[in-house]
Amino acid sequence: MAETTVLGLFEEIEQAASALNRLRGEGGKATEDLMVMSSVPFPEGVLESDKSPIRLTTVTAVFAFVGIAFGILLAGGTAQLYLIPGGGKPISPAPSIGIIAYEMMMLFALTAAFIAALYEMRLPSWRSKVYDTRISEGLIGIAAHCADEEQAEKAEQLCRDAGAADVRRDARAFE
Amino acid sequence: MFDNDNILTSPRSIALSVDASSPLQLVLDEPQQSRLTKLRLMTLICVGLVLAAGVAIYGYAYFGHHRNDPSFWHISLVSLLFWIGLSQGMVALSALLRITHASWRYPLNRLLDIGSLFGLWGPLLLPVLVITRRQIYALGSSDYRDNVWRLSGPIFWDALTIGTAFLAGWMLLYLTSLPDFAILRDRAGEGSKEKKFYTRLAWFWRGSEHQWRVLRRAEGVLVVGILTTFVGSQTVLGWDFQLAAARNWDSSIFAPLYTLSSLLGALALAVLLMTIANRILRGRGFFNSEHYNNLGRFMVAIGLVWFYFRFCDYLTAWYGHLPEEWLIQQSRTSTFPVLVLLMIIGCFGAPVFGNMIPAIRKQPWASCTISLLVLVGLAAQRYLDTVPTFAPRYGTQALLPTLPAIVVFFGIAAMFILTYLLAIRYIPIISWWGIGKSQTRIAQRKMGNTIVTVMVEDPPLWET
Amino acid sequence: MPDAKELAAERSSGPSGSGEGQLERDSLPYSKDTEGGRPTRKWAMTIDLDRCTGCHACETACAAENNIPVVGEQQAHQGRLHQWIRVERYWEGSYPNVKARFMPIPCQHCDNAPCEPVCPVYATYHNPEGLNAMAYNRCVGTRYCGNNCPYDVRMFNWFEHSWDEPLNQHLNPDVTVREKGVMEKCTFCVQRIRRAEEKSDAEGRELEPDEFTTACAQACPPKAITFGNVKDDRWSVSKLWNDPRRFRLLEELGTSPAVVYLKTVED
Amino acid sequence: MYDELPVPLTAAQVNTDLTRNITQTGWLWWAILGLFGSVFGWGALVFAYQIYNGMGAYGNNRPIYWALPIINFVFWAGVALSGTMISAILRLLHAGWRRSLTRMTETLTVCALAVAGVFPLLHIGRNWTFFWMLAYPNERQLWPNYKSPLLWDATAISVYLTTSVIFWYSGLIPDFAILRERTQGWRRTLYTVLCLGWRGTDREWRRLKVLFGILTVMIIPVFVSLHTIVGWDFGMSIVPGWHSNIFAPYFVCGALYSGCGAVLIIMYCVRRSFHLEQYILPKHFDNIGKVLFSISLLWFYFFAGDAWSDWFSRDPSHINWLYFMFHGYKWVLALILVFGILVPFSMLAFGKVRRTPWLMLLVGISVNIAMFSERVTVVIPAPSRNILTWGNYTPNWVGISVTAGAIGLFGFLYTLLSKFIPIVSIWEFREGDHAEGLERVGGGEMPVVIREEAIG
Repeated sequence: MAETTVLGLFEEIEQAASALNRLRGEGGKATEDLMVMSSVPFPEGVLESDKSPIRLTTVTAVFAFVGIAFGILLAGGTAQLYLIPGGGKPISPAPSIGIIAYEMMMLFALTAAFIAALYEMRLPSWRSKVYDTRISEGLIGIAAHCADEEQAEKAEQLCRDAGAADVRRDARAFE
Repeated sequence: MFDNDNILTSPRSIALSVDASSPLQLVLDEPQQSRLTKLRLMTLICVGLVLAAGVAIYGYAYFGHHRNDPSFWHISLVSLLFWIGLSQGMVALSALLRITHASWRYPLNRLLDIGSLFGLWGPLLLPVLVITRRQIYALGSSDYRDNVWRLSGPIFWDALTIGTAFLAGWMLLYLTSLPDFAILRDRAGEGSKEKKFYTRLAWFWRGSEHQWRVLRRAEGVLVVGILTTFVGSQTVLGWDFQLAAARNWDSSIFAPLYTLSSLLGALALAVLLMTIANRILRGRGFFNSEHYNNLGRFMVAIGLVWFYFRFCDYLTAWYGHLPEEWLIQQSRTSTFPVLVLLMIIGCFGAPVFGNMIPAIRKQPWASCTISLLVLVGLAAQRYLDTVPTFAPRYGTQALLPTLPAIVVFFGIAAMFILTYLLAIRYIPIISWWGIGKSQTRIAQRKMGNTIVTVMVEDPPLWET
Repeated sequence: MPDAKELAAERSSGPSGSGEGQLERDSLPYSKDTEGGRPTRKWAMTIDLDRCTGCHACETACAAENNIPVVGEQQAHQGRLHQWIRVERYWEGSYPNVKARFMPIPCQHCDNAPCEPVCPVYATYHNPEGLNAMAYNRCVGTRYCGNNCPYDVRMFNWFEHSWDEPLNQHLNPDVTVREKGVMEKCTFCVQRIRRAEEKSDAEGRELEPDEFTTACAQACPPKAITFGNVKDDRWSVSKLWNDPRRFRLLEELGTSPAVVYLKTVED
Repeated sequence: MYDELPVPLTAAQVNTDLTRNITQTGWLWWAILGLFGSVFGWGALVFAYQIYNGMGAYGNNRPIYWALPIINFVFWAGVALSGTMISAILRLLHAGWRRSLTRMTETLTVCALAVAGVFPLLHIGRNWTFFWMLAYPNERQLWPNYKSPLLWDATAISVYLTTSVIFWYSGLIPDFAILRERTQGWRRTLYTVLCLGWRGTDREWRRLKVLFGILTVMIIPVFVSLHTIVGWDFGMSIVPGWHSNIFAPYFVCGALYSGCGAVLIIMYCVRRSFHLEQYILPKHFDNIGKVLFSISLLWFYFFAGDAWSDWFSRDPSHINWLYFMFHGYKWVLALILVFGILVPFSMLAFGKVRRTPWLMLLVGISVNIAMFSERVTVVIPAPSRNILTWGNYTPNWVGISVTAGAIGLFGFLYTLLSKFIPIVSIWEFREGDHAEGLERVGGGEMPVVIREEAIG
């Protein structure tokens, strides 16, 4: 029996939450085998199965420092490569280095945050995966990754019990 | 979508939580003689300091031989302006929290509003410090002596705008205290002095719908008025400098910078007051980490803008390199390097980088340390913006504060503390009705797998 | 009680403030032509206003020497006149006791030139000999330097210029003809400086005092303009440089110009 | 007193309504695109004429080196500022009503910034050498001069453009996923690629929220720095009237002011053209009106403070330009006072006016007329009365054409983009839908909202 995914579609938040809890409890599903899909975000903790750590803030902070270093090299360092005096000002004056370092800090930090977020979301990924177009129309999807037929049937049953509008199987990649 | 149980908490449950019959009783909810003694001792010390400052001003300088000692007069003016700025900033901060509907503002408002009472000292002090000394306003040029009372001079605008700002603050303090005075009135024993006193203060406040509506409308008007007069008075304080003939004070950024600095100081004071209030009102939990968190974040923002204004000031002088501008920047850093460092750490480093980390800004003691640094930084800024201009004329030695000047400095600080100590005897330091109001507006609801906080959306203050 | 102006003056001349001695950048770095780390040359100019008659010969000589385009009446009226040196005329007093005052203004070759740091591409910079140099090829035409020059001596090539026959045959081959869209200004006749240097190098000797001069100085009938190396005491410019009548234009801006004016002596 | 809540809409209805601008194209859209396109085309032709002839085509002269292109640059950079401000600051303040406005204002930023970015290239004398200002060494190993405020400016614009596109695109990903399901043919392919395979898993949403937290907090200093540096372009010079340390915050305020005005215009136009009356409510106009009102006060504070300080000091070298502005530019000044102060103050003070969209459109236009005039008075009078040389500048047909071309380019870009993106953020709107509700309290129903988690 091939691996399959049971996808329960719910209309109400509370139904989805109960299905999620049941799959976790009675279904004995591990966190990484469950997935909530929705077209809108919910307040933190309302419907969550993902527990993986988010390191975006760290990445942003690290790249902010990289940006500062880059800015200092760009504004101060390049001027030292070819010394051209002007206006009675130092070759690499601190205020202008500061300004460029600030801009570069922002550029690096924000770009890094964006790229790191995509990386952590595992996007872009254009492979066909478990999904249902009705999710984008407002249904909440609870996907349970099942190793065998027995598990799948149990998961289907749990979803139906929780009040799913529809339950179906999806053989496409889970993650 | 939400559960149907009512969001409204009954006012009775709030009334029950207020178990004291006088503001001081609320402060000392357990009958502890030692704390009462401590408070009295503090009051005495403050009174002593204020008196010493008065003696210093009159004895040492006014009737003594130091009428022309710049170091003495500058420090007193600097410290007076510092506290005026802070006390107005506190009221403005309170108004700002009201106008933005900050849901956590309620316990804080009264603490901040009381700050405006400091303005009562103004009429006593300002004439002594300003008018008797031609040098003070003249800033070294006696030609300005006659300008003091000219209607078109900044010093007159000072009196006008600072006065108005304080007046607005007092009105807000009194009006928003009315419902609390009424509670005190009703709780005081029949025929007692308190009964009489609070009957006078609270008039016929009954909490009728009409009265509440009028109060709310008045609050709205006053809040807008306070913000306007606050900006106005701080701007005029900045103009005192920027419009002076001394070219190196001709910095158009002083007005917004002073406005902002006052707000920064008010935030620092709010943190300190909150911590003290929390210690006194043990176990009541009026102030929690959310307050520290929010004030800290606010401080980060204001600290950044402070740096922004300062940097603009510096950068324009540095890039343009016009001697008369650049020299003042240089003389600041070369004559008072320690003060410059204190200013930058206090107004920028500590509030921004300290408060940027949530774990630090949520810690009361860390937050208080930062706030103290902020106050030191602001005092350094006042000194740096006022005094180095004299450096070429008087030399550094003449500008270093003397002992009586330091007494005056602490005397004026003691005035501020004394204002508070006296005020909390008669005014509830936490707005009871405010707390009640906040409790009727926020509720917890279950949603999915978590509990969310639900709030009633307030209509804007001016639309009631 | 001194007023603000006096205070500023007092401060800038006081020992504590960074007065003239400090603002003037005596020790310019990165010079190839140095002696013990100090440049041996600083090109400077003195203009004796007492001698200036306002004849505009300097303008004409400059235009001929430096291939300065003639823009025509229409353009000149619109403020696009090209003059690397201009003779400003000021009227003093009222009729009938009117006095005309003339002041030739070339580029002041400031040591703290406000035009230099603002150029995003280093098209204008300070050379070790104290010249405020302009690299036409590098100029992209942001015109920031023109804005920031308090003396308004920077000319922008608003249009492509042409020289009618036979004037195109009269162009100075030593001087670049500037394209439209670049900034230009007085160079202290850098081509003459270089030619003199090459000549002296070829003959294996030092530059002689007053060996050459700029076109404007050469053309000035009353010899109001003196040009030369102010680092060498033998040049006439060095003798005039510290004349008691000296002042510099817009001195309060702290630009430290290399052009010194000598005041008119009143009767 | 409370705003009437909109009738709850179903998710499908919201999806249909908010993708209609993409799925249905009428002749009017083509007409508007053509109109803006031809105006832009004319501007582009005039630009070609300018390249051929030289910068003198604008009628600049010696003391007035900068004119209409720089005025336009400052103006459009200002318009670009508020778009992100509305969505970032309102997000930071947890203002629930932002949800309908974020997308259209972010798009406004992206388009206006693109227009602003064109002008420095257009303004330089040798346009074809613009790349010399980029950060790379030339064949002689010479890098650009980072001491120049113009290069700070170039850096700030590129940083702001990059980050605001990131900000805009991050919000678009979930909406592209919805569009992927709702479109056919080449559009489906396009959106499939653009949505990067978004499925809306909680892993993705959690990251997106954190990402938005970071972007929101950090993009505010970026946009402040942009206009600060635009202000420094002037403030760093020693031209009397420009050399002012208040220019940076003053320019930021001015930019927010004109930008909020532009937001009003965009709100009205989008609402009318895409029939979004259910999504952009009078409440939104009301709130933006209040924001505009407070910014107008702030702007007036800086505007007056700047001139005031120069005027009071009576320093002769500092005041010639001011006299010139009060005399030669009195009509421009009058435009500022009437359209920038009188009209907005008198109209925005009334709740009824703030709730009437077409009146708010007028306010938006009025503010932008005033702010354009304000940029004129900033850029022109000061150098016209420089210390030694005085001059005058009169705009000619080239400058006016290019100014019109800028409006054309902006309109063209915005019209074009509005055909490819949901102009109201679908997911944000629907998120707001389930964060609001009514509760019975005593005798009335009160709107309540879920408090958002703090950002940062």
